[in-house]
Amino acid sequence: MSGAWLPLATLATSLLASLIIFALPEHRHSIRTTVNILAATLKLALVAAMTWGVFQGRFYGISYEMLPGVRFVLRADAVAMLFAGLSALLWLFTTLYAVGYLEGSPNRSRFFGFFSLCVASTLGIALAGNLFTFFLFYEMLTLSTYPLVVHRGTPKALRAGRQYIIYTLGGGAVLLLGVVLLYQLEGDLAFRETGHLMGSDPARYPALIGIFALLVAGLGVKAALVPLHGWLPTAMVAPAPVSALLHAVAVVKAGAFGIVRVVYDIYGIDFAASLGVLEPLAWVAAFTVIYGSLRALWQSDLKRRLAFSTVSQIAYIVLGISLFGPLGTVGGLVHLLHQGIMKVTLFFCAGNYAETLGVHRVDELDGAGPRMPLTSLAFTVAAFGMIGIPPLAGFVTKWMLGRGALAADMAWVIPVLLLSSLLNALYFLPIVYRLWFRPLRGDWPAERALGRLETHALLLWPPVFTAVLTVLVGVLAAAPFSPLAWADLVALRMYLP
Amino acid sequence: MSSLLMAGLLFTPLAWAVLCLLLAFRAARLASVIGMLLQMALSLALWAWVAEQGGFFYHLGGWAPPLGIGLRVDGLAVTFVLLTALVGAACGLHAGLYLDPSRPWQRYFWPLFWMLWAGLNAVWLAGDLFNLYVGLELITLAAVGLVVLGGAAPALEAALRYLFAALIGSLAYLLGVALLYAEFGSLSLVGVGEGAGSASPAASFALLIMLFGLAVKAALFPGHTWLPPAHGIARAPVSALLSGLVVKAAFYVAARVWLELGPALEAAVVGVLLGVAGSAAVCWGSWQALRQPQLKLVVAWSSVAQIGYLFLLFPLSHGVPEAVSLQAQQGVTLQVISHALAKSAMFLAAGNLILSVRSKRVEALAGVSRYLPLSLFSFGLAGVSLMGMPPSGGFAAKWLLLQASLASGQWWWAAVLLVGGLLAAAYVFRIYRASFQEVEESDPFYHPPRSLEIIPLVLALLALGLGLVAEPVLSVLGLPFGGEVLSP
Amino acid sequence: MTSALLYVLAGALLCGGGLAGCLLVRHLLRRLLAFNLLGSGVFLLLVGLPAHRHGSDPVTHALVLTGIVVAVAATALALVLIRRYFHLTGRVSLPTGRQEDR
Amino acid sequence: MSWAFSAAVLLPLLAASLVATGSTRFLLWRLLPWLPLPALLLATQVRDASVDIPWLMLGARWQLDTLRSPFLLAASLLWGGAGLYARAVLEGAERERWFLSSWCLALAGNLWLIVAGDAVGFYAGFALMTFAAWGLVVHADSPRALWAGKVYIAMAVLGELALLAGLLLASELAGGSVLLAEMATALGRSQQPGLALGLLLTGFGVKAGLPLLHFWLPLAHPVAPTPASAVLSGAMIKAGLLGWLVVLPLGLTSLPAWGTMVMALGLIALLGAALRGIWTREAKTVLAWSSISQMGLATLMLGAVLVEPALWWLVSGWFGLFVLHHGLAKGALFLSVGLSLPGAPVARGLALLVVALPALSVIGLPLTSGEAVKRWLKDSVSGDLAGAVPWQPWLPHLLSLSTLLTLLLLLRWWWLLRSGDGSTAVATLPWVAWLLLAALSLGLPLYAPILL
Repeated sequence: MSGAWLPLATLATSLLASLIIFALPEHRHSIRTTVNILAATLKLALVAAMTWGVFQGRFYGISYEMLPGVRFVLRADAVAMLFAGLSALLWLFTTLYAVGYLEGSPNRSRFFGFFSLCVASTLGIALAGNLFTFFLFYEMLTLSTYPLVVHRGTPKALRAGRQYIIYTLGGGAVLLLGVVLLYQLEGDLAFRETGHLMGSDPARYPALIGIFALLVAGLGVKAALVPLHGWLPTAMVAPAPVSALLHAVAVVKAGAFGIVRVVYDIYGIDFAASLGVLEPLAWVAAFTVIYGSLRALWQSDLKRRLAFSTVSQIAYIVLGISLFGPLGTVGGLVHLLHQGIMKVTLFFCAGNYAETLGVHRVDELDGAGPRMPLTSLAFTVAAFGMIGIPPLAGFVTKWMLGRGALAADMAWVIPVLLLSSLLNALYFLPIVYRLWFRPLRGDWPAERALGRLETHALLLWPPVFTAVLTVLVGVLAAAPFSPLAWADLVALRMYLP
Repeated sequence: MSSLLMAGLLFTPLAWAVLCLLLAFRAARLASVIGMLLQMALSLALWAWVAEQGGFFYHLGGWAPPLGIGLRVDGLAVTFVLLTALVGAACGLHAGLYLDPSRPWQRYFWPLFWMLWAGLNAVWLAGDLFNLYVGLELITLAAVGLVVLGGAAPALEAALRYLFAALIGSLAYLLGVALLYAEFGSLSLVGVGEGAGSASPAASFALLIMLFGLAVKAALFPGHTWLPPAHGIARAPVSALLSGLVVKAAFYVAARVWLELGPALEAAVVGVLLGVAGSAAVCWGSWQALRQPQLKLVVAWSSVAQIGYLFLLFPLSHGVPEAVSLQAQQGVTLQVISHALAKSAMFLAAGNLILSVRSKRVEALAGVSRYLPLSLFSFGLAGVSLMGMPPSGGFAAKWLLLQASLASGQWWWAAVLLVGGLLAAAYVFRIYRASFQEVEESDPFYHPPRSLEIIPLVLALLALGLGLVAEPVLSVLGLPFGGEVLSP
Repeated sequence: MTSALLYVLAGALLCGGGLAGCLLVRHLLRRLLAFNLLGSGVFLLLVGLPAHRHGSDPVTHALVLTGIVVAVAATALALVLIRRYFHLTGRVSLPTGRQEDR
Repeated sequence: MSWAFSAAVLLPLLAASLVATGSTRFLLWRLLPWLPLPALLLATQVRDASVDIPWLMLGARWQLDTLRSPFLLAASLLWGGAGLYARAVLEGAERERWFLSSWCLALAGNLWLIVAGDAVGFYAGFALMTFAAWGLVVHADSPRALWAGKVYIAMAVLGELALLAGLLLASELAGGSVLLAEMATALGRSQQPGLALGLLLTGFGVKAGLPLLHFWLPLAHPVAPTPASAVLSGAMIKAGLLGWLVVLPLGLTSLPAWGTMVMALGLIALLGAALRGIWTREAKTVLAWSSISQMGLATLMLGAVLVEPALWWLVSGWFGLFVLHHGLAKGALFLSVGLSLPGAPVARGLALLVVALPALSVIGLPLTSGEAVKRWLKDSVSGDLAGAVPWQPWLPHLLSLSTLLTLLLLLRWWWLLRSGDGSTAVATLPWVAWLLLAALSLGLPLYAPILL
């Protein structure tokens, strides 16, 4: 019986938490924080238990018929736990950070309600057992993130929200069309370890290619592949914890994770390769990698620069997926985790600078190092991780992607990786330089003393911890329970017939 | 046992109507609450009875159909009865708290309310065409009365416009009934269905007129002009009842007739025509909803758009394999149920918002999300179902309709569904945008009693939850009439 | 060519006239009258057609009776509304002007 | 055994954290010269050791063998002496924290890459050293320093990207293994290692100052503080050389084309750099050009080995000797530039003579380590084993020409030193540090055979 209740319990924790928080009146801060943190830790424990179970090979899942012919299926398999683990872990930090960040601002009940609703849908996406359930949570994620994007209520935020909705709902409609067509053609939407479209007769190949294009386009909106990435930089107007969770973990990863599911568990990597759809996907991803980094170069606003960096980094995952072969998969999947950890740190630090010093632009960062040493150190570590300097997490991904590209004899990917690392260096090093090596010019735009340390305790420790995590994940890459080992396990299960 | 249920469903509302006529507002309200509970119990009992026994015919008073009133109960009818009980009870309770007894004419709300309920039950359970006509008329007169209740000149004007449109519609329907009776010599739907095989062109002409009349009463695109002012100006609970149930009654009759007669008479052209009109309704309704400055008019125009979806049933159930037609029927029924729940929730929530914001305009909603989270939340949840986003009932309906349209090869309806969903999102998010605007000064709004906000929330949650329990609902819905005849 | 056919033709004529009146006339009372014409036409058809086909049929008589009751009720309601509308606005026809929510 | 390796690398890394507060900085200044001590002990005590750590990064390995221990020895001695000098000159100077953190991180990176047996560890140490050295180069924070820093970081990043690509290709050839030894053998066995070799050569070439990749060197040295440029020239440049020795398939296959090209580059560096250095106006820049030219020697030898694999077993010891010789001598020369010479004419003349001693070793006068290095090179290149080495008859003459040019170069340096402003107060500690390095350099012929 334990097989069924664990996934449900994981979802229920944040659903319940969001209901309680919605019901809480605005002034009950302490209760709301305890509910938040309790739910986050409980969820982390549940996900850890499930991960351990899945590692042992136990089955967790539940399925019931929701619509005639279509079932609502939750299933915890290896790749699901990869994404669920990431979301649960980073949600704990982001909640702590958000509590500190939103001290004294209005609408916190509404914020934390939708915040936990958003993570519930992210976990739903991770645990979905078939494309129908995936779509269900995919759309719920869109709805629960809109109020977070427009949380500040300023005209700018509302405009960003509008653009966000146009992109994501448009993508959702295209994805729905793809799912319905696939169901019409194949009649079966379940995720199976090595995909199940191998057997379909060749007459349907053009249709299947068309459907693949629709599915990837729908998912590409959230994965911010180039033509569809417009919403991400403008959504940076949201508060820092929202950009941290959404644009480093939940929303963008949902898109990339969707593509992983479609390529591996619906089409199957060999069938997708034989269809010839991986090559164009690799081109789009490669173009996004370069375009994202190029655009990031000229952004003067810190968070917009990080946003474009996210656009480029997510395309790494898609690039890894489209490299036919276990190495490429491992590269893509492990970057799913590494990018999350590194990007969350960067957004936390950006939030700290904005909240404590009132600094939003890159050229206002001069001399921030000595003023906020721990935050700047965390930023530097994460920045070097993004550039791909060993022994940090980013290097492991680039190494795996490089090896995967060579194994899949798509050697043209290596110059793309190198050019992107160069561009990463070009837009991160100047920031590190300004932080540490430039003296302070005049005083800070809006300096606020937030507690004994350089800033509020809840704002300071999350980024420091995630920075330490970046180093640990990189240094202990080959250790048994590291993300890389888990990605190997996933790739192993995917490529075994 | 079943006779008790049937009598209860048809006659108690009429009895309550007369009773409320004699009482003052507050006493009538108390009586109505009891009545509503009774109705709810009866509907649930009938639903449970049909769920395990299956559908049956029922002759009122024991007289056979040609003379006596033959009622017909099947899965579809009983589900709609339960739906009426749910939405009716909610709107009644809300009206009890929302309407201000001191204003003139308000005490006549309850009699008209019960009349409407009786008419609705009569239409759902009617077995023959003429009963449907009587039921429709009863609904129309009660509805017009409710629209104009205590209203000023604009309400009167809207009511007159509504009355004339509805009367023309029902007379056209009656003309159709007359021609069909002349053709087949029987009024009962089943009888007409069997005789349809050897039909002459006159029968298809009759069908055309009937459908035209019903389309006008259901405010399908060309004949929709009366709906927005009527639903926009009426009191919130009234417009909830109108948009949620009254409009559906005309569509229910049209669907029944079409499913019985349509396949036999080669009326494919009519089906496509209605489908095109439906699509036009979706686009025009949503476009207008985007441009309305007043909140209730936005919701009214949204009804015009959502009704367009229902009429997609006609092209999708004609000249297609049986399985596809069944899928289309299930889809449309889910759409009807989820729209009824969601739209009534939206109208009630809009009423609450207007009550507390003290202005009908959308822009006045700024800062609502901060001070009135509950009513905005129920409005939002209803919006989710209207947009057809998972896990709502609207999504389940959209999924089934998409399946049906793709399976039947008429892929263009799928395009309409997807575009419609996006347009619905456009006008729903327009309201969110307005409400998320931040307001500096302190709380400027009037806070209505908590219970007033709970009712739309319950309805919205039902619409949302419908998606998750779509399968059981559809299984009951599929129950056919069954052969045996039950008499008292 | 039974006499019933004569009624059927009259009924058809009445229906045509009534329908035209309902749609085209602006004055409310005249529209109401046109509506009653249309109703009577339909009732004539309702009785005439079956009579023409296979002799007099009691069912149609019952139907017409109910129909007439309903028509009377509808007309009464319309009259009350029109009178109230006239009392409030002094107009006898609905404003046609470009209704922004046409 | 692995704790010894870890201690050598982690001590300077952890010391960097002492930069935070004033009091700990005082302690760090005292500790600075002793930071390379564990590495020194490791270099002297341990002859041949290899420790595998499967869970670290992608499967790490600490390795120390006859090839690496001289590098470790040279580096630790040089960093120690320069550290002592730095404490004397830079303690209490402004941007002290900046210097200390860069110094410690660069030292940690340098030691890490020497003892790393796996490509990931090597690349990590290499990157850490490169970015930390950038801190030293721009320490003066003057426009000229910033420009030198920009050029340095641009070339360094490009070099590292080429290196990453090269290591990736080599690792792919080696079937995914990250161990340098296996990569070298794989490169030796593969049919067309061209691309990987090219990338690795350029990657390490940037650091080792190959012609056309050397632009940052003459810019960076003059702006860096004196101990930093000593270390930069003495130990950090050698990292490029170590990289070649460890990754390239030396002694496995004959690569005539690549070998000839490398030898040509070596010769260009040897002669061209010396020529170019003669008319520069600053003492440190002259020494920078001299470093480039001396590195030309090592490149020449490397090219010879690439052409004639059999040479490798003969000359593998040569590189160790070269590193020790050039590292210590060049370090001493750089330190002497910063020394304060006594005012009185006689004392000044005497001091200038003493200071010139290490220069003699670099030129290669008899009885000095420089002469031993040159002779060993001459014998091996023109010896019977090196049959296939191109321009064989010409090499001895070219080498003697290089000795002459180096003589002129260092004379130029000496003359610039002489015309420097004679300051009065003579600080003893810098002289002690210089003396330490000079003695070690001059004494090399005595203790080298024992250690190598």
